[in-house]
Amino acid sequence: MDLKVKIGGQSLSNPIGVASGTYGYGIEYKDYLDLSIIGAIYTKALTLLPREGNAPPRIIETPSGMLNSIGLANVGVDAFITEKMPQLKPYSCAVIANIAGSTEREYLQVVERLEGCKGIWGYEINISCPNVSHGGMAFGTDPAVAEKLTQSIRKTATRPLIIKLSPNVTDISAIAKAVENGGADAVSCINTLVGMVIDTSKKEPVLANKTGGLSGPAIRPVGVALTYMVKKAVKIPVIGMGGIMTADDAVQYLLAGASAIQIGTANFVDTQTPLKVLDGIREYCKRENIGKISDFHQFIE
Amino acid sequence: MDLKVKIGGQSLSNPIGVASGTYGYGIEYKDYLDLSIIGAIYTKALTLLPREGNAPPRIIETPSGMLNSIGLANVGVDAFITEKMPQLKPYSCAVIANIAGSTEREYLQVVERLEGCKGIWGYEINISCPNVSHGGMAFGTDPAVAEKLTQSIRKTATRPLIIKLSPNVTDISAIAKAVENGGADAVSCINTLVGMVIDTSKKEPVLANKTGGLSGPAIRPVGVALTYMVKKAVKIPVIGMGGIMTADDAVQYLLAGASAIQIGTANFVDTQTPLKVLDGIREYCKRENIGKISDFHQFIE
Amino acid sequence: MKQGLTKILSNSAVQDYFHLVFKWDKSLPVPQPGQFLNLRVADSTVPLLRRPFAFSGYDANKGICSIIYQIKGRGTQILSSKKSDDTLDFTGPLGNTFLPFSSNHHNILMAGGVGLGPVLFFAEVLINRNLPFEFIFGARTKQLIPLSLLKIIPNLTLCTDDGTEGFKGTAVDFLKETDKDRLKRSTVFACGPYAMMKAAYQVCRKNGSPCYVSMEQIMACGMGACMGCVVEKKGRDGKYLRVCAEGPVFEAGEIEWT
Amino acid sequence: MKQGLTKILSNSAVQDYFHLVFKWDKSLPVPQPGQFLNLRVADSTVPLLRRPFAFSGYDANKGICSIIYQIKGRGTQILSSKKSDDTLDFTGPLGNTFLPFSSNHHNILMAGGVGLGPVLFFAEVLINRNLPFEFIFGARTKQLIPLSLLKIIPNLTLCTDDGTEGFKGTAVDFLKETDKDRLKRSTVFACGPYAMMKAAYQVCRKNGSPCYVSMEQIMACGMGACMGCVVEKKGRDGKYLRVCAEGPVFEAGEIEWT
Ligand SMILES: Cc1cc2nc3c(=O)[nH]c(=O)nc-3n(C[C@H](O)[C@H](O)[C@H](O)COP(=O)(O)OP(=O)(O)OC[C@H]3O[C@@H](n4cnc5c(N)ncnc54)[C@H](O)[C@@H]3O)c2cc1C
Ligand SMILES: Cc1cc2nc3c(=O)[nH]c(=O)nc-3n(C[C@H](O)[C@H](O)[C@H](O)COP(=O)(O)OP(=O)(O)OC[C@H]3O[C@@H](n4cnc5c(N)ncnc54)[C@H](O)[C@@H]3O)c2cc1C
Ligand SMILES: Cc1cc2nc3c(=O)[nH]c(=O)nc-3n(C[C@H](O)[C@H](O)[C@H](O)COP(=O)(O)O)c2cc1C
Ligand SMILES: Cc1cc2nc3c(=O)[nH]c(=O)nc-3n(C[C@H](O)[C@H](O)[C@H](O)COP(=O)(O)O)c2cc1C
Ligand code: FES
Ligand code: FES
Repeated sequence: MDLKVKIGGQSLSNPIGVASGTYGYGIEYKDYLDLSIIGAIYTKALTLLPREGNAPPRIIETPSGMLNSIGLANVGVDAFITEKMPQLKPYSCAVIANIAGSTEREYLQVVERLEGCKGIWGYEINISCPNVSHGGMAFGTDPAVAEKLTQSIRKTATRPLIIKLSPNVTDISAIAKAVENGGADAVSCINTLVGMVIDTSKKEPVLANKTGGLSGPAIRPVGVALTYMVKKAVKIPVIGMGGIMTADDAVQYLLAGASAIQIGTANFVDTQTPLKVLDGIREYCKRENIGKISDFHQFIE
Repeated sequence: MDLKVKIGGQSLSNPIGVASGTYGYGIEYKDYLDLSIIGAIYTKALTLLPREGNAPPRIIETPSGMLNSIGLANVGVDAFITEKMPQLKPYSCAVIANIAGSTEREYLQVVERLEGCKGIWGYEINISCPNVSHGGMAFGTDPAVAEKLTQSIRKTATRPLIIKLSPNVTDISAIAKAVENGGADAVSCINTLVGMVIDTSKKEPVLANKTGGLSGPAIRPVGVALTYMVKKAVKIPVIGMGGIMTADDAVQYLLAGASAIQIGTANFVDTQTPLKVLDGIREYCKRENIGKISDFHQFIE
Repeated sequence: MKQGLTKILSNSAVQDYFHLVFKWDKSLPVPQPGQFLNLRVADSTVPLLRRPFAFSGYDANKGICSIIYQIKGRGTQILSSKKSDDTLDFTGPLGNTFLPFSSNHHNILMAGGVGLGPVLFFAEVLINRNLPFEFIFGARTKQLIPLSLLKIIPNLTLCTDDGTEGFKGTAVDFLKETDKDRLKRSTVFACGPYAMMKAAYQVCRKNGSPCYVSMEQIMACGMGACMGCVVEKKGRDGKYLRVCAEGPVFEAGEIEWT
Repeated sequence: MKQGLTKILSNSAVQDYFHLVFKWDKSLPVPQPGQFLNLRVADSTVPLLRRPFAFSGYDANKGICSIIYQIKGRGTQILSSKKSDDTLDFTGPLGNTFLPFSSNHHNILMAGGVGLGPVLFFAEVLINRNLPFEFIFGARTKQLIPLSLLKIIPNLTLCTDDGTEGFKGTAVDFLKETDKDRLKRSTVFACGPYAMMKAAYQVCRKNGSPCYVSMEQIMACGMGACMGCVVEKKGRDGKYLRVCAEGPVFEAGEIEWT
């Protein structure tokens, strides 16, 4: 069977990705898993300048999920290029840079630097960041703003451009259509849901940042539903995620319309998840006589 | 300590409610729990005419949660008044009618009939229903539409009017403010999240309706976060819910700004939940020296 | 109907099945054949919901009840790990029953696979009342027949798909070969896979025999409150019946078979 | 560093603690005192994340390791129910270590409560290398002292808040009463409650003694990838250190104590 995934004229060797923020810069996992078996590694969000992130605690477990408020802590795009990328060279997995910014200009500057760096496969734009020029509402919550941002990045980006959608919106399909119009090659779906946990003995939120992003199996039904809705709205490939722990979970996303998937929180639980999911998808395809990824999309209307 | 909750000039004996759709018309639970200990029973959504609901399967378990696509199956407002209300008479709990409709007129007609029925404490308006006159977008997703609906109902409703907010929106605070302006006495927060589960061997969604509403502990962090945000946006009381299983969970909501809470999915798991939560809140208040519900709101900004 | 805790007396594997026996105090409502329990198998949120299981027997003197179940997923997996003296968290007895039945009719009881529990309980009640019946049990192959559970049945026909024991064919195949006159004078009570109950109903309808089936549907509350567990009602007019409240036992003609 | 499965040899209660001993094959990286494992305690999504525990000992000859833990919530509850021959799902060894340490300095090892594990392991290494040290263990009361775990320690001072055993007061109270000259020639290694480590650091700073502490923070990955487990770095300029990657052992002066 053919597990290749085409996005923006390029291809990934298989549909398995590891989600931004859960896989560092890839190399953190190199002793645990042969990184080359992964279709795509999505880096921790890169910003123009290094960021230290939010005050701790940054993490708390929730029923079948977790909240995080890392706050985009990262080494910055320049250190990524000089220190991290060389270490990824031995591996054949695609490296997709996840990019964050608080102004359009910042996004563009990060993309510009990355354009000069060899070995990067494409970009995934995190539009859940608060848009400082629009009063703090995220770029990803207004279709017009999302479309404009996509258009601008499109002009600079010569590599596949993936826009990562936030689930915290009324109409995710409208955002997906907007970024498709703006020139995106694919959309990723979904980022974390907003959430909060309160420590009732301290009478304060557990996370210093108060709210955080909910991920893990708890949100899988939401991810599958939104992937399904987004796929109905756009023609470009959809990359599905949210709570994938097993091959069966990944297959749900593929059947819902995803062309590729990402594994996030599950990497913390079992570092072998990407391999297990890949093997399991292969077995499923064999058993169900599925020859290529688009075959998954014929079953559910 | 004083557990009374004031809403719209009336009061509930305590902050414990049982959530719409999970408690039938109350009487289904009468052999299991003394209904009089409950602060408020929110009925299954009532519509003008009886509704049979969606095709089965209607339910599927998810990690720490469940999806339902009941489709507002209910006996209709008239049968509720003649057949169900008399059976609730022996109990001192407040009965709050949850109301659904696909047009403004339908909501109003249901409220009108209920106005003529003694023993009802108030109304909770489910604005997550698809608004047929607005192309199927829910009443609860557009602040202006939500405000107008609230205003109209306000004119007819002489009892406390609670608007139940959907979490599936970009800016729940905006909707909350709109319905406050429209004359709501309180808001309930949150209804279910959209979700889907796919049966990978059948290659079709498990629910006949494809998507359903996600409830249970999985969504608790979302409910707490949105309760916190809504409380910051409005002055009227907030009724919090989503995944409450224990008194500690309920206290999280109260600390986040809720004046009352509702228990939904947990009723299926343990019919004694309302009693246990009530007892647990009492103990917490004693231990933490909390004299009244509003005392909960001083800790978290 | 109530929610309570009781004590497990034994939980033993019988071929493909588990036979769970637990205390049932006299103070609790008397369970009827067809009725079920909704069990909370773990104090966790995974699994979250209770799992429904039909009573497979009740001994008022000993104050014990039982269920027969198979491992399907995590819930039944956890259930199978329970040991004697462990606590069982239940709501029930829930639902309606095979009773009342006509005592001057011939009763044919049919069970397929894990549908055995409620039919076995029904047989027990008929035996206690000295009412005659025949009992057909179908399984794929000899190894899957839980003989030790069936030993109380006087008039037992075993059917195996592969003919390794008794009649070669399904329980419904056997029903079809039953003397037509006798079938016409019979009422059929069936519990098993959907396809088996549907086929049994078709045979019965052709012969004008009443047919009762015990249906399954995924449940949340188990007590008629959530409207979750419906099956379609005969008539194709979009009406539904709740398995937990109007059922689980239905006159098969009430159901819109798909 | 790797993810693997190993076998539990024993998991026994010792006063308030559990002592879990498990196989550690020679093929696995040699664990160092201060390093920890991240354990998956159940094949479920509740608990979801791995739980970190410091090594409390390693015997290369026997090929065994151990941890000492206390029941805090569901994860440790489940861990405590494991039996010998059960499988242990780990990633590790993770993090840095108390080593290298100066061998011509006097070493004072301090442990409070469940911070015992890594300090005990460190003591074991010092004993094996024939290096002198003193060991201070603090507990609330006599009953909470896991004597059987401490019996390998030659130079042990026990402190109890209520004076029911040894020195009356906390381990830090005892440290304060240590001869100042000796303290000045000493390096202190501490693991225990935040307040204890902070107080130990303050005593050390006053005396110019180096102080190393083993920090805790809620973790997700345990391997430096998620940026979740940070503590604030000295300097109040919004810089953070990852406990799992830069730690868990820090020179106490690196930390911005709150
Ligand atoms: C009225 C009634 C009586 C039953 N009596 C028995 C019995 O006597 N013995 C027996 O072995 N089984 C019986 N069942 C089926 C039993 O409830 C399921 O096998 C069990 O819930 C599966 O739980 P699980 O966690 O192991 O599987 P899951 O992992 O939850 O699911 C495995 C399969 O079981 C189905 N299932 C899940 N939950 C339910 C549910 N609440 N109701 C029905 N199907 C479900 C799923 O759709 C799936 O196909 C009965 C069901 C009903 C509705
Ligand atoms: C590097 C390191 C080494 C540790 N070594 C030991 C040890 O040797 N012995 C021991 O008993 N404990 C040790 N801990 C603490 C141990 O990890 C927690 O007690 C355990 O995770 C609690 O899990 P739980 O499910 O029982 O509790 P939960 O119900 O998850 O939580 C109970 C309490 O523990 C805290 N906690 C939860 N998860 C973590 C986590 N991942 N890290 C730290 N705290 C957490 C929570 O905030 C809460 O206050 C160590 C922690 C770290 C970070
Ligand atoms: C600790 C953590 C950090 C994350 N950081 C980022 C990030 O920097 N950029 C981004 O686009 N998404 C980030 N995410 C979101 C994930 O990439 C993913 O969309 C989400 O976790 C859902 O997938 P999962 O349920 O498999 O984890 C982060 C998630 C986690 C858990
Ligand atoms: C089976 C089921 C049916 C529901 N029906 C309704 C309904 O008719 N009207 C309504 O406003 N909310 C309905 N809800 C939503 C609940 O009232 C509640 O908002 C939601 O379940 C979150 O709370 P929980 O996590 O405690 O269940 C339903 C929920 C469930 C699980
Ligand atoms: S399971 Fe709730 S109505 Fe049947
Ligand atoms: S736990 Fe992930 S970086 Fe430390």
